[in-house]
Amino acid sequence: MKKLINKPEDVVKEELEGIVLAHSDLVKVHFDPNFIVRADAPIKGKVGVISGGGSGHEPMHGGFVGMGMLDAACPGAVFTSPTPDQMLEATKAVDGGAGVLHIVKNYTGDIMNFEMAADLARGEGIEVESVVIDDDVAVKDSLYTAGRRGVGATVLAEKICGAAAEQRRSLKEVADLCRKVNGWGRSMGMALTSCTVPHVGKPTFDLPEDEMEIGIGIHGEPGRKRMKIKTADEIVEMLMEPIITDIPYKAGDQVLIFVNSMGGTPLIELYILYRKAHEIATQHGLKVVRHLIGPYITSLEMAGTSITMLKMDDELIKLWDAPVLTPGLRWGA
Amino acid sequence: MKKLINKPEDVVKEELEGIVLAHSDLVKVHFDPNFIVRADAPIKGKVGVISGGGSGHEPMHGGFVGMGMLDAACPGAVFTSPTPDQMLEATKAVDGGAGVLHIVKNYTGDIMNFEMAADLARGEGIEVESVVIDDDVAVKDSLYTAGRRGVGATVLAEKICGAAAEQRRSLKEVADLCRKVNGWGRSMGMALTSCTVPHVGKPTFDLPEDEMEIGIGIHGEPGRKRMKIKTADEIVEMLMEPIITDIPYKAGDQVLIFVNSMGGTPLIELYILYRKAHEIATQHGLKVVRHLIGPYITSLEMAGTSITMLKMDDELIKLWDAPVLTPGLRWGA
Amino acid sequence: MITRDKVLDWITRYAEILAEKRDYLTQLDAAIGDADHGANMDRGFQAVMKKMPEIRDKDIGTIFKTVGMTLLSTVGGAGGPLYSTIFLQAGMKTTGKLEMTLQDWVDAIEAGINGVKMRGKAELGDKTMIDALVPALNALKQAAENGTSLNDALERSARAAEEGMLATTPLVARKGRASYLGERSAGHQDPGATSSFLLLRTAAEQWKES
Amino acid sequence: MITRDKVLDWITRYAEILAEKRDYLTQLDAAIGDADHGANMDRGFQAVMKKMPEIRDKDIGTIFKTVGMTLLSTVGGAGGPLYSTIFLQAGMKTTGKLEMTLQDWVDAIEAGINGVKMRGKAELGDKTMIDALVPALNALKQAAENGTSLNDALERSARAAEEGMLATTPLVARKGRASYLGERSAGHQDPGATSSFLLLRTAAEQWKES
Ligand SMILES: Nc1ncnc2c1ncn2[C@@H]1O[C@H](COP(=O)(O)OP(=O)(O)O)[C@@H](O)[C@H]1O
Ligand SMILES: Nc1ncnc2c1ncn2[C@@H]1O[C@H](COP(=O)(O)OP(=O)(O)O)[C@@H](O)[C@H]1O
Ligand SMILES: [Mg+2]
Ligand SMILES: [Mg+2]
Ligand SMILES: [Mg+2]
Ligand SMILES: [Mg+2]
Repeated sequence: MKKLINKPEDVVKEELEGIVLAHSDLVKVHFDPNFIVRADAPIKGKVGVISGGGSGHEPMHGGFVGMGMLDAACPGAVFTSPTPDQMLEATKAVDGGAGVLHIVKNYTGDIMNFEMAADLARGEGIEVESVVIDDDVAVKDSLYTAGRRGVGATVLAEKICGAAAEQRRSLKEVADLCRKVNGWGRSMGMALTSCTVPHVGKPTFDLPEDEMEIGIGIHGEPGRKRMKIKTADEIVEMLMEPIITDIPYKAGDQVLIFVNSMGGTPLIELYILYRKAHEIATQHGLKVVRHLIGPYITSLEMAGTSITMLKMDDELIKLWDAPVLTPGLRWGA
Repeated sequence: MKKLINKPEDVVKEELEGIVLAHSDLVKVHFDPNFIVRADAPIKGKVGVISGGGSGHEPMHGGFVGMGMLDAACPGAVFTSPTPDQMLEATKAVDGGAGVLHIVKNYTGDIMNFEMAADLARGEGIEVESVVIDDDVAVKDSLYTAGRRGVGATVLAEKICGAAAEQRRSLKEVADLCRKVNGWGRSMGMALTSCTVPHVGKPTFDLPEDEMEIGIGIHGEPGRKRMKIKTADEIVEMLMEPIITDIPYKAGDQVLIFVNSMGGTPLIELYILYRKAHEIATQHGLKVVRHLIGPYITSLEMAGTSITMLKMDDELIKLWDAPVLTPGLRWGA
Repeated sequence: MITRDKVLDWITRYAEILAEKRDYLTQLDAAIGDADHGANMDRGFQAVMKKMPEIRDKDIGTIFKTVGMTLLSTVGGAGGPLYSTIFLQAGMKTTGKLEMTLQDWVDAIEAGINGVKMRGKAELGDKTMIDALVPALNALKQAAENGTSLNDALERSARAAEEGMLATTPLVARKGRASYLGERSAGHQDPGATSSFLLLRTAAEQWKES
Repeated sequence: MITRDKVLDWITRYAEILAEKRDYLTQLDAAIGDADHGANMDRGFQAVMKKMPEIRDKDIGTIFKTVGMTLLSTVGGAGGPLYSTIFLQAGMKTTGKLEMTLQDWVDAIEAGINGVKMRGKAELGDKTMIDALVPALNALKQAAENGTSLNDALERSARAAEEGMLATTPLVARKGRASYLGERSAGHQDPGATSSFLLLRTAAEQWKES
């Protein structure tokens, strides 16, 4: 296993120690239960926006804690959703009296752990709303399955809801906004290589030199299908087509395009992908009004990409442009 | 070769097309000769700060073009320094009458091409100063060799000189500042994997699963020595020791620590490295006043890291904190 | 009779087995999940072992509830809340008890399994731990009704759990992470069903009366 | 006599050879450099070939200068300015000429090699193209003084370049990217010396008089 780590079991702890040393101006880190919280939390009268999930997706979620985005984030073990006590403590730490929004990615483990945390928090008299993100069109949505995964739209929802909370909107308004983003956002991802979970020590799956996985999630799970590697343009077409036709987005719609690196794919390739994604969106009559390009929701060192498209209206554009000051996302401040 | 690209020979062109579509609010891209220039260039009375080098190091340099950093950047072919005509045209495009600073990384090719460009620009009546960055302590500095390579300190010099130019400092002042940063900055890097140059199609060197290269540059060259992989803490010690003892930095010095990903190493590992680098610096009595953590000067998809330390004084801190608004580095705006 | 000490032995032995089978369970999860089930369960039961000193002399209900709370705050993922639920619910049914009859155990584990059904909403055949737990429970109840011996009843439930576990292999997952693979999930044994089988197999071994 | 057409043939043939040897040169550069020398030289001479129509009927000086300017704006790296210098300097010496005597060629290539020395400041033995070029030049001058035939002189210079190229293998690089490897650069043939040898070998073949 080729990683710059010490003991696999210390990866998350030592990462958090690094975050403390780097970002104490922005965040505080609480250890067991582990959570990262805004240095100035709780903020009286402001809705607290928190999220969490397994580690290995950095900068999501911990890197998005700060002014204009998350009030707290709970990192679980690598690819393992955090436990209810983490979410409960984080919820208490950010409650400024206006209630707390839990942004939950749609995974059985996350759902169950966050549900329990929400129940416990309500038990302690904190108003909690939970919104589940499930934007991954690679997975069929159905009552009889775990449903679609929550992927790239989570990052966009955290930015937009965080901005709304800064405006002192009510818990209900911020939660409705989160549902709106989830309803208007769609994603799909692919992998050129697997990733190696530190405590496992070898790749989760083997991928021959000339093959790729289409429709992967963010936990190194194999995707929907495996096929021979195609060109960047062909791959972007394979990702964009199911996204555009899912909602569907209509000619004239304004959209944000988010081209994400799974961790090991460098920026030079992301621009090549964005170029094609922008071209396809434009051919469909969509107006690309905003973009996000980089490694924001990763799967350890996996080489690959995911594309997320979010339909935008003036409200979302304003909230997207609002100042944000976090270790992982920053502008206007 | 596992890359999200189309034809290898189109990589740089298509990357630039992606940059046009993503960042036309910040930069303009000129094709053959290729260069990226601030949308508002030339700025009357402001020193133009430009740099360039082979592609494959993204976001450096093109991602650093914008307010508070570079006025223009010239991307060569992957790992190949740009040609004099690119630098000449970029120099003309940014000259606002106050002269132009060329920030040159110390590689034979870069030196020769930039020298020719500077001569040509002077021939056209533009005042040009060139400052060579050579901060890589992995390479011995000597009159009889090509000397030390220019690596991580280049990013810091571009930020700091860009801020100084925004303050309308003179060409001489900005150039002196660049020399000061080069004199106070030292770096060293290592690789866990090689990288694959697109037109070559296979890794530049083969590295067994249990070995690493210490003292690499940013062009996929093999390093000074090869050895068995060590823990993150041991590796940081191996990089920090030669850095700290080179200048040497003295107890009480204020420093900026820059932990860089070579492209394939994810953020979670960088924080583990930063944690140890910060600890070592502190043990030496150094005061870590600023940091930069992320993939800023990369070597395609190479897994590995480089650590750069820059001695800071109040002037450098002020210039570091000054607003910057580029695709790759942004704060205060 | 299943004494408190036998319950403690069972939990201790299961923790040992999870440590041994950690990589095996993780590999099963790597094939159709995210390669953490073994590590998660092992981490959780190592934490449980640390709690042992303080629960040694407590009643079975308290022991089960402590195990449940510990798993809840250390395992995470889907496995955490589900295994936690089994022990918390079983704990409710065994409050104050210092030993369990076969019927007590049937009632306890039934409550636990119903808790898993409610939390996870998985049906038999969804390729989850339910596929091991439900058949095991049915076998156990059958045996209890027929008045078969404790040893025999536990052995049958372990066998039923094993069959249920093996039967998950051809299934296409409809719940949990494996469901994302669709057809590709077929041909792999479910990790959670495997850890559940091991739990019941260990009970049969540890609680055998000679 | 080396006619203009022979000069054009030489450049054309060298472009073909670079296309053939592209990967070979790149592999040499991968071992001690950054794996781009083959691609750089090939890109440059493909660009030169595009210029051919407009220089066909020009004098040798103009041809050389056009080649030099084209290489300067298309090759990049260390190789670009250096090969560009060879042709630009040679062009100065051959302005207006429609054919070259052996002595003309000696003067032209000597100017070019001096240009490389000035730009790159490399000495013989630094493991660079200089190690192929300088011996070749000396052989050429020798031959010219001794009044040996053109064929013979060109053959000797190509041989000397080949020996110089092979002699770079054991050397520790002191200039260029390879110098960063220190001792590790020994045991590999220098890519630039190799492309320089090919340049002179091609001249010997193309300019042979029957
Ligand atoms: N809805 C569910 N109901 C019952 N069991 C489930 C459900 N979802 C998943 N499981 C069980 O959990 C196991 C995976 O556990 P684990 O790997 O620890 O969690 P995660 O899938 O979050 O990584 C699966 O093998 C399956 O047996
Ligand atoms: N200072 C120098 N003087 C002469 N030749 C040099 C010098 N530095 C490098 N070279 C030659 O250039 C060759 C490398 O060219 P190339 O790979 O195109 O450039 P780069 O090293 O910039 O990638 C080396 O093999 C060497 O022969
Ligand atoms: Mg998991
Ligand atoms: Mg090069
Ligand atoms: Mg799992
Ligand atoms: Mg080279």
